[in-house]
Amino acid sequence: MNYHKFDAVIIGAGGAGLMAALYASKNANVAVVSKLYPTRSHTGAAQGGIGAALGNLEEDHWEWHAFDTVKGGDYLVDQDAADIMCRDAVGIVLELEHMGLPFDRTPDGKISQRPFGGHTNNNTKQPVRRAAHAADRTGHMILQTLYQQCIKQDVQFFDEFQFMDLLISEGRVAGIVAYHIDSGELHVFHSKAVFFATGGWGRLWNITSNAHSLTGDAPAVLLRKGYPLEDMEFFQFHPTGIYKMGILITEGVRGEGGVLINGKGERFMLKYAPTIKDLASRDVISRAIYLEIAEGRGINGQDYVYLDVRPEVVNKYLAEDGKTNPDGSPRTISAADIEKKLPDIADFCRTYLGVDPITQPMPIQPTAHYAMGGIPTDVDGRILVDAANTPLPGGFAAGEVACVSVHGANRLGTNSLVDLVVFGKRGGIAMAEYCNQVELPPLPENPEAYAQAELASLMANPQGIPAAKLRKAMQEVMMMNVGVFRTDQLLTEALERVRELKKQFAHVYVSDRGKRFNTDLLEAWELKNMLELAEVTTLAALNRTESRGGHARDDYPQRDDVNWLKHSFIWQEGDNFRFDYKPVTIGRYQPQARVY
Amino acid sequence: MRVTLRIKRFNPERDEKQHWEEHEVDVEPNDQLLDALNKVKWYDDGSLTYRRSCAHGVCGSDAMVVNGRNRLACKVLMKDLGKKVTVEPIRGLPVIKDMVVDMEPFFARYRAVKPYLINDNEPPADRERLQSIEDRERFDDTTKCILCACCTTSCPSFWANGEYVGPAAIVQAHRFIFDSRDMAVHERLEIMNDTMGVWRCRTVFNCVECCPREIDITRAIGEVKKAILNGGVGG
Amino acid sequence: MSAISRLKYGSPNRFEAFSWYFMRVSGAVLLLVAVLHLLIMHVWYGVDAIDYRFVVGRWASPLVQVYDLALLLFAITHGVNGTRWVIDDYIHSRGWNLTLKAALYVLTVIFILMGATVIFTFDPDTSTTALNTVAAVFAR
Amino acid sequence: MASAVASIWQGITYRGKDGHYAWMLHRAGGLGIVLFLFLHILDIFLVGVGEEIFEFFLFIYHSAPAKVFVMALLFGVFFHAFNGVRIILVDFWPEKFSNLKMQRTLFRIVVVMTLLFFIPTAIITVAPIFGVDLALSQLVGG
Ligand SMILES: Cc1cc2nc3c(=O)[nH]c(=O)nc-3n(C[C@H](O)[C@H](O)[C@H](O)COP(=O)(O)OP(=O)(O)OC[C@H]3O[C@@H](n4cnc5c(N)ncnc54)[C@H](O)[C@@H]3O)c2cc1C
Ligand code: HEM
Ligand code: SF4
Ligand code: F3S
Ligand code: FES
Repeated sequence: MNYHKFDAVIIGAGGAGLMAALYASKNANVAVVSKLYPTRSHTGAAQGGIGAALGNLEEDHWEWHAFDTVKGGDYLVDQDAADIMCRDAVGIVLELEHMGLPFDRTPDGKISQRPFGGHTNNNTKQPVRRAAHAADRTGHMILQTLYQQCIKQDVQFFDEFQFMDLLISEGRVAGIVAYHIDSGELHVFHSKAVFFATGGWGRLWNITSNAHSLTGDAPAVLLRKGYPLEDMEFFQFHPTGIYKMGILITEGVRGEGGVLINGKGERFMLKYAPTIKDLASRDVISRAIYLEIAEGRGINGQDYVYLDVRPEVVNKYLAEDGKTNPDGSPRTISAADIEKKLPDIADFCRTYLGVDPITQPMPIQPTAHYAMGGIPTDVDGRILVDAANTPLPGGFAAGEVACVSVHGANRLGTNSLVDLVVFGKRGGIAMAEYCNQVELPPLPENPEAYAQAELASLMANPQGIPAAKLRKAMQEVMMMNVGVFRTDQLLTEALERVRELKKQFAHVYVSDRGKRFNTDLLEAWELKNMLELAEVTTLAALNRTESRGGHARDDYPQRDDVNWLKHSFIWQEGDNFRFDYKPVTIGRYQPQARVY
Repeated sequence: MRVTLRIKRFNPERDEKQHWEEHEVDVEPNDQLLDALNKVKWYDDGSLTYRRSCAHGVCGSDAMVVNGRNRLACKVLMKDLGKKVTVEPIRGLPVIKDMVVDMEPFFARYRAVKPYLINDNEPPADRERLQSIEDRERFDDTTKCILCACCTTSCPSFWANGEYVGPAAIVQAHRFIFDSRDMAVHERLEIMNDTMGVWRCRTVFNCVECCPREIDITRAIGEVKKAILNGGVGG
Repeated sequence: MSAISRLKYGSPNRFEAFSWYFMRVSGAVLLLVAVLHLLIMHVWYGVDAIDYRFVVGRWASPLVQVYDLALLLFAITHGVNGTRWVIDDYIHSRGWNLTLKAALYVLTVIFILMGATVIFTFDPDTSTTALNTVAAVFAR
Repeated sequence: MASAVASIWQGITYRGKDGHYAWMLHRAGGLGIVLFLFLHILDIFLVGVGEEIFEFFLFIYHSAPAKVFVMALLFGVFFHAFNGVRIILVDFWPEKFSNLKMQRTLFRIVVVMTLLFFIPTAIITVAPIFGVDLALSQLVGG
């Protein structure tokens, strides 16, 4: 048996995992296990910015940020958590700067900020410059900076090790089993605590901004082992993905003045969000795009619209809206500004679309983007095993995989990066504290047995269906039926289909029979996880008979605070599923109708 | 459109040596090479192995030699590659399986240049360290690096002598040397001044030609050389 | 894999920087000296005009002597340092690497001496150099 | 040694662009010149030994097959010299010359300059084989 002993193991080396590692390793002996090299985590794809009420360019307050977060989340946000996040955000963004993060600067040398969807001046309701940014590669810089700091602190990494099983003994966490991709061997990590930071599972859908590696392994394993997931029906579709490819075009484009245009050349967001228009929150815009397309106003009647950032167009609308710079002069944008502030976006468009955003509008469509739900945790990253807030001793989680819940029914742009660093840090600190209080639990007997069985069952079929076929079928049905708009009928259909695919999965055949770097095998295992999550996502969506944030039911178009102002927990029990509910923590902000 | 992928295969459990194998696939002109490889892997031969993650050129997983030149498979479109496409692992690092190479020597070089901000002064309590727009601009280019290893593994100097620290590591060093907040310039220049440091760069420009982030690597290396000769970055 | 196992950089060694710099400076000098030499020999006189008399006659002028010495020194130091780089690039076995470089340096010294001896001690009247005068003495 | 051969092979099969080929030529040229330089010192040294042996060397040099090598050498020297200037520019003024656009321009200039110097020199060098003497001193003086 390949055996390692640590105080704690962190799974995932994205923003959340690395932040946790930095803090936990100060007081405990920590290993970071990641299926990718850390710098390849999808945090590096985040573009637009990290929200914090620094007020570097105009008046701002963390309370405003908290309010925007709560409103953006359609009041499903736990307000105590939102307060913590928005308050801590300010200090943490400064801390990131101190670590060396190369933020863009204002003329007086401070961190530069830009407007972002749903972030407002609470008095005027106008967009506020809150997203601290490093060009359009803020996530890349966060990931790099945190990894750099981990190297400085000599954090121990196990790169290209895939988490496969959580070990429990005496009712507490006792470590994990991970698959070493290179050798094909299982490794047992014996530890007092485990921290999940494995990111999202956007690969459930056909059109997605998410990486191939985002397959929800950890939540699926937890689900199989009898732990609940929270608010799984809430998955965000980002309005501006590159047509057919799903590659994200950051909201920062609209922050810089870009506008959405339909097939008739209209700036249609005027209709749907008269006050903040193209910077309304994501669910609102994604639905608006779908409605435009449904009503035949896609470009040339097809299923996409334009995102237009051509200087002449932007300047026309900026003038129309009377936008000004901090010094009062009218705000304008030039081709050079676009190259400077959105270099990667310009590059994506040119590479993948052959479209130059400076002279042509970009064809876009909503793309599966972000999991609001996930592993339930409290504000210190402790995993909760039921709706009564009972923690799992030694279990921690943060980042996209976790549900604190600060994003409620719809996450605001820039808030994920905040979530990663704030709760990654809090979780890391809490975990180190926990490790110093408890003894190492004994290893369960045959710790590798479960993972071994999983692998063996995948290798059992000498022939059969390639995993890719099933995966494609799943992604398509999830896109069509469990996407931006949902109905009872669509969801029921989807559920049937997913269950059928799950059955067929028994016949999946791994054609690479080797041990070393068998990514064929891993892809099959990942599909198993995705099917699991597809099923609970669909079930949870069927279950919630209202429309709220990212969950829009055509057959229940209204938000229903009387029955549904609550988080849903879902358990898998054999072939059945069980729901339970947890009230939303309301603080200063009472639920109101959400208009932008 | 139907294309032939000519792929250099190696399976450590079966093969003694690398060998070529051909696969035909149907692709859209706008498909990425990564899509084409996926088609082979998913529907034809599951043992075809390569790394990938983000699928849009930001994670740096899928560097390979495509038609003789280093590229990211996800950042090159089939229509630009012709009817017959050759795919090989990047050069100068030990091959593990098919396109997968041992990245450890590469990351070891990265770690060797102390890729983190060094500034022992207490930062201001509740605000950022100030930096002018110009000072920030000074090192902007080299912050873009995604550590894909395209550059280092296209560099003849690195092929010739694997001890060379390589362009990627110099890019990382540059990012800190020219950051006005960093206090370890001299220590960093000392590292770069090694026999196997910047002086091994022969201004071949292969690195620049293939950097998917379009970093002016040779320029960055040149600036580091100059800083060493001038004994610092001032002026 | 041994060739790429080195993980530490930054042992103080100023020589590499110097040699790099020197290659550029000497290159610039050679651009004038060596190219001019070529042009004079190949374009102005034409190589076929060169014979014993011609070569011997040139060294009558001290200017030519200095010129040729500069050419000799710069070309050989520049060229040898370049060759050292190439050896360091391709020959990784420590033993071979050092052996080859040692041989290179020995050759360098010998050839500089050979060149300098001819240029400065050649006596057109007796067609002897210091060296074969000495040799003659020994032969006796 | 095996690795040396491998890396040279990699160099040849990699589809680099101008900089890559410039480097190969520069290196090959440099080494070629070094070899010739040693030879040249040797033959000049033999001047001191005696006329006959030196003339023997010249006889070889002036023979037709040797001219092929001399031509290659001439090309090598001119390319190495002008490319050396490009390298110096790129290295000493990175902010001006170390970008792809400049690199291409400089490379083209190097090629043009090399040919500009090489072609006339080559013609003058081979001419004697055909019994013509084009050396400038002859033309001017004659
Ligand atoms: C294109 C794009 C743009 C975005 N832009 C923004 C933005 O501007 N602002 C913002 O706030 N948010 C943005 N987001 C959202 C945000 O980037 C992500 O939600 C966030 O980065 C997730 O971070 P994480 O640390 O939770 O996980 P990730 O960064 O996804 O990392 C997951 C880690 O887990 C590891 N892992 C996964 N499964 C396993 C396993 N089974 N075993 C071992 N390791 C495993 C992976 O290797 C990886 O290291 C964007 C997202 C995308 C896709
Ligand atoms: C005529 C003018 C010359 C110029 C401008 C010149 C310039 C240069 C420069 C700048 C370099 C460094 C290359 C690098 O770092 O990549 C170099 C390398 C070299 N030079 Fe020259 N040089 C000239 C003549 C010569 C001569 C006469 C010789 C031989 C005696 C020579 C032999 C070499 C060798 C062997 C190298 C090493 C090649 C390598 O590392 O790839 N050069 N030259
Ligand atoms: S410098 Fe460019 S090519 Fe080199 S590792 Fe970084 S991104 Fe890749
Ligand atoms: S290819 Fe290599 S030699 Fe220098 S310019 Fe790039 S590092
Ligand atoms: S898959 Fe991320 S760079 Fe290609």
